[in-house]
Amino acid sequence: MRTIGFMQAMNEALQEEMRRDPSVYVLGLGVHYSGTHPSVTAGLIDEFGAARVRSTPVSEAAVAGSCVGAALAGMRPVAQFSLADFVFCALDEILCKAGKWRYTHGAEGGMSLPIVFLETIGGYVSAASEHSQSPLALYAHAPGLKIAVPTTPYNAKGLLKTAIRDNNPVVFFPHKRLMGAQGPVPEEDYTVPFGQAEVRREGRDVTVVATSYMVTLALEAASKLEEQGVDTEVIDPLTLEPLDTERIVESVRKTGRRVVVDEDTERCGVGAEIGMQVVERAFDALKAPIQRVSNPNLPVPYSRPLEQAVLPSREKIEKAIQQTLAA
Amino acid sequence: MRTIGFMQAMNEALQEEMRRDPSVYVLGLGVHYSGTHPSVTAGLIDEFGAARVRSTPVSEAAVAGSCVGAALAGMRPVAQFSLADFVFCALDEILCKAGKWRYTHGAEGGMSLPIVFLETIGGYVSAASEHSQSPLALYAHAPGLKIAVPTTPYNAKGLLKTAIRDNNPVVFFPHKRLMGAQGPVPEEDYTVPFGQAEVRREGRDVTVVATSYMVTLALEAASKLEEQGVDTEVIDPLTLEPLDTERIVESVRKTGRRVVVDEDTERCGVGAEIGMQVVERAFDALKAPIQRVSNPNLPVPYSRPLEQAVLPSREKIEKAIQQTLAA
Amino acid sequence: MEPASEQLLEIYTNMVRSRAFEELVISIMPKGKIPAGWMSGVGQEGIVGALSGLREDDYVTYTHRGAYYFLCRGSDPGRILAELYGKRTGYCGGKGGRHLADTKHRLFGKSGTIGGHAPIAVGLATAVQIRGEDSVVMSFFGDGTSNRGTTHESMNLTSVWKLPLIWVCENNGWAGLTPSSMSTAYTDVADLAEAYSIPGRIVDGNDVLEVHEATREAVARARAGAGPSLIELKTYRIREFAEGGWFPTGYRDPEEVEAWKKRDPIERFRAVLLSRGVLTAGQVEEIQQKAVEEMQVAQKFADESEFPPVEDAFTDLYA
Amino acid sequence: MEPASEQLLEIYTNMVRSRAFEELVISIMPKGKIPAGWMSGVGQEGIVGALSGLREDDYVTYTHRGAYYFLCRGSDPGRILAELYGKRTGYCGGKGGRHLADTKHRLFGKSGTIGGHAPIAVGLATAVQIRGEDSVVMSFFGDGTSNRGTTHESMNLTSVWKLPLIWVCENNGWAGLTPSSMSTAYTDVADLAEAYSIPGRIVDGNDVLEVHEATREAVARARAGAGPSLIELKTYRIREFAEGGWFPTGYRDPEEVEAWKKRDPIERFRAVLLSRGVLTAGQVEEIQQKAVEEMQVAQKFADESEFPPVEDAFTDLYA
Ligand SMILES: Cc1ncc(C[n+]2csc(CCOP(=O)(O)OP(=O)(O)O)c2C)c(N)n1
Ligand SMILES: Cc1ncc(C[n+]2csc(CCOP(=O)(O)OP(=O)(O)O)c2C)c(N)n1
Ligand SMILES: [Mg+2]
Ligand SMILES: [Mg+2]
Repeated sequence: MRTIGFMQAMNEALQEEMRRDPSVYVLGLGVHYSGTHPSVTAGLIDEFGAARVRSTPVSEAAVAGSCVGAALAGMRPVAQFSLADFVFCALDEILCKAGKWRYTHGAEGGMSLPIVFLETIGGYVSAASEHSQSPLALYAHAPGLKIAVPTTPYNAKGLLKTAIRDNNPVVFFPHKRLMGAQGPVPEEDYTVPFGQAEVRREGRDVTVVATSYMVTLALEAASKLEEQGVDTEVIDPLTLEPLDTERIVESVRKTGRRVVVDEDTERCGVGAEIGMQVVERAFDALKAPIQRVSNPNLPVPYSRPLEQAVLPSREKIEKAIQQTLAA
Repeated sequence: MRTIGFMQAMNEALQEEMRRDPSVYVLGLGVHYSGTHPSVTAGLIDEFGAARVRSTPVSEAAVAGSCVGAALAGMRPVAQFSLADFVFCALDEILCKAGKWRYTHGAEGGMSLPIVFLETIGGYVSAASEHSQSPLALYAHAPGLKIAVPTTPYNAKGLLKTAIRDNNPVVFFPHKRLMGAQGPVPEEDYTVPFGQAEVRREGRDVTVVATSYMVTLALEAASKLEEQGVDTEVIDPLTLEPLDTERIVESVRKTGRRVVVDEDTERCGVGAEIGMQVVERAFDALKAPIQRVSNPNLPVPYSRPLEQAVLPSREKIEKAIQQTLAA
Repeated sequence: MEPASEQLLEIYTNMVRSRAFEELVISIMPKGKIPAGWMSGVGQEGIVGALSGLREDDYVTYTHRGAYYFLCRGSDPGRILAELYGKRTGYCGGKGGRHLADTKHRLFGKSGTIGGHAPIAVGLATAVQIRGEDSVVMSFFGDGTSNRGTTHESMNLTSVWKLPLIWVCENNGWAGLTPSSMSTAYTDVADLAEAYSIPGRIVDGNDVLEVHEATREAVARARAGAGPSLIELKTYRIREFAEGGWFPTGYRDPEEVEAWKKRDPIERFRAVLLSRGVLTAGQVEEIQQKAVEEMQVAQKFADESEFPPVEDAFTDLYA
Repeated sequence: MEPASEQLLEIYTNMVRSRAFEELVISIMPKGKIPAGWMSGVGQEGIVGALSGLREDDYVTYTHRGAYYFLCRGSDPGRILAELYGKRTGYCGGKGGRHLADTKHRLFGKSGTIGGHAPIAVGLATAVQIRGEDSVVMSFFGDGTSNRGTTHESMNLTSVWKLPLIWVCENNGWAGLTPSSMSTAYTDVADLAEAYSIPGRIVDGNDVLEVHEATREAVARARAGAGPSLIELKTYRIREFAEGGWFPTGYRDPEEVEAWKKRDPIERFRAVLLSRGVLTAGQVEEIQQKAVEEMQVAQKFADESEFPPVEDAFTDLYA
């Protein structure tokens, strides 16, 4: 299989879906760019023109809200916001409109809101507090939104296609540190389903649930611990809504121990939710308290050593695994 | 002790703090109102004038962000937003500016951000999905914000005074269904500290942690269950940041069983966080899985029977307590 | 160009129906059957003039105030009222309440935040433009709503993209307790049109014919692909901010209210039609009577409808 | 009124220092010591003319681009650079990075979202007004940023409240990859002034004296309690959107860039000062030399400073 980059994988998903379905269009800052610099939307304008590849002003609220309107009128907008940090300016539109509109107003007439919001997340690039956020829980907490968190070029392409074809609003979160990743991606059409976790590494001793770039760190920690004879299972949920709780619970039933890694701030985070779901469904199987590795409720600082201190690292994951094994 | 209403208690807190400290001012929609209709800010303009009681346009983002600026220049703004639902239009200002500004920029010069954001929460009044939210977790998830959730006229007044005197941004959440409550409130100056939970009912069998209007429902459930010989402890944290984890853990160590009641959507909610903290700190003491009673991730519907189906009720709390006892 | 007599009568009838609906709601309100408030459009029925120029395949986004949008587009007042009651037969199955929708008539739902519908209108118009259709979007907003950032972002975007959209401002001089003078730097909301390089026009919002004529022009412009415009209707809300008693009163000068009552858009239009002979006194009576009867039927329908079963709470989140 | 020779020299010197700082950063960038990007202000140094009319007790909110704000207000370039390196001696202790602050000089920090500083400026001016002081707030923003709703909400509020605030738009015609024509319905951002009923003025942003004169007037107005104004500086960014190589290039017409290079604000001002005899060739040399030396000292300071200890990550969240 050929190897391509993460951004190209996303770019291909957009291109192929736009070919497949004339109601798909993209909009966002600078999406009219058609040069050779790697970008998720590069070159689309050459094939699809300015009507379907709409460069926008810096008006995140209007852009996000316009997706709701366009979707109500039968289109399938894909909004490219670059950083998730900028989308705090449009949360009323996404959380309260896109997420709730069908439930509140759509009892009849087959109303649907097929929208994809692309929001890049993540730290580890010294971008400071307002350019490094990973606000997964913010969206997971809101009803009505599906949430995709790709980790490889393969699943980035497949999940993005699923997102575009889904009849509901999907927030799609690539990670800054994964955008440069390369990986095998088939030439032919395929999709990756929502709600099916991927077991990235099988293991008997402890279950680590990690999303986004945290999967990379978790796999590194698992390799390291292998040397010490610890057999770690690493589960990548791929989507947080729907969440494959079954697969996670199944793994915990096997290992009895669990660590959850989340780059986002810890309080009311995805780690808390996944943790509670395990407590609710597999309390009897738990041999030790669940460990969370996440940002201890701090903004992400700029300076490298400080950023490392705040964000999860391979070492912190290792330590958490060791602690849960010792408990 | 005299008995006054919840709104009057808040109104007095504002009045007394504005007298005490000329840097305190209020702003918001319609705060210039000086009639007799009960309101949190009624009449303040008569005593303090339009410079310190500033009626604003419907511009939530500018209003919230202006509090950050005014605080940086040494003022203590209190922004009245009426419903928390409207503040989704200003989340970049509150979550990313107010919450993070000091950490990101304030390493020197004693920067502080003494701001109070007043946001009424809650359902149970048929106000539908965009006027019934209780987005506690949204704020609890963000670093740098303190969160006060009053439940009686007494603690509403005392917590609001503490909030105004605090040198950090505080989000203060009264509940629609509590705004009409009456209760004893001393005439003399007092404050209610942040981070100290109130045990609203002592009990041996099970610990219920509830916030806001959920405390009322939990107390009703506890009374009901008393008839069946169940002795319920009801803990009201009063603030979610800082959170009195110690008091909660202590109670769970006593009862071994816990239910958490939260009107907000369940996923990544306050219930998940409090649950995980108990798991992390008192795993050994837990005799049964923690039960959550909260909105099962749905927008709040308008129609009464539907709203009742979605939101926590006395009956649902009773059932959860019985389940945890049976487990 | 004056509308034909038939259309004049239709406009008049819809104004009367709108008022009759308001009066129905006002009469019901004390009975507690409408659990939340209602924002009355009494006095602002000149808006019917804007709506009457639209086709079925056009889109409308609307404010929190009044039912004219629905009645003009063909919605059933019984189903509107049922929704306000929270009944299963309401247009949103009881889930939306006063944040009403009527999908079939391209009325997709009220935004709970004012200003929230402006970007949605942009999106509707974008869809039309991408598909190369000749529908238009008419987007109503209040003077208070003009202070929201979303209104500005959206107006800018409609202008840059030359979208087929007509912004219609219902300037009634107040946003809740707050007079425009306390909240708004521009005296005329139409001033924004110039800033955004689109045609702007101020009309007497209580003169339904002037409203009709101005919006008709703007609709024609949009339909021809010439882009957006902004029409400001100077009008007034006669009732308090909301029906239901939870809002302060007494903040307006009673004389101001009285003066505007004298400019009632329905009475004014009736006088014109009578003097022109388009309408007879008998027809006036008949139209009024029919509107009242229609609302009685509506009430009966709403009263007799069932509340939704509990299971309905758990459906419809996802498509 | 022309500024006195001394002030003219100060303006010139600050322009040269600003450019020297930019050149320093550009030279360092390939070395990887600045972990994130930097948005260069080369070509926009006419902004110094606006800053030079301010008092120490005035407030400034600023954009993501350039260091002129800091250098004019008295910040130490060594500490600025140390912050960009993420060193403990930086103004934010390494936590803010290019979202720089210098609290002592009333430069409270860059907003990570563009348009986020506009409401903050409103708040600063509100504080001044409530306390009855005569400070003013100068709030800079880019043409792209004028498309954000917060900009509009804030302008409206400053006008309604008559706040002592000067909006200064740095219109360089581009927002990232996007030319104004693709994003902005108004040709002149100053058009917004009229909408918000405040004085607006367009000036050649590369003519530092014109900038100075226009802003001085606006500052005087604000200081006298006569309210806000808007000044639009027509200028251009000569460098790419960001230094550091992560942004596309080649989207602008090279001729456009070349034409603007010929309008370099420093060269133009130098010619004026030389021709007027305010500046001699020797002084030109000396000012340039001193600026370069200052930046060398700055670099040494930043290079020799320590990274913050890990514990620093856990302080300063709450006051
Ligand atoms: C973002 C937001 N802020 C506040 C409110 C509460 N609110 C509902 S209507 C209204 C006044 C609107 O004034 P205007 O747009 O002039 O409409 P009118 O009521 O006069 O018809 C307000 C403040 C809201 N719904 N949304
Ligand atoms: C809300 C938000 N959206 C997008 C960005 C990314 N961004 C940073 S600078 C910039 C362009 C700003 O253009 P302009 O205001 O004209 O300033 P210039 O860079 O031209 O000086 C953008 C889009 C951001 N920081 N914040
Ligand atoms: Mg109004
Ligand atoms: Mg620009």
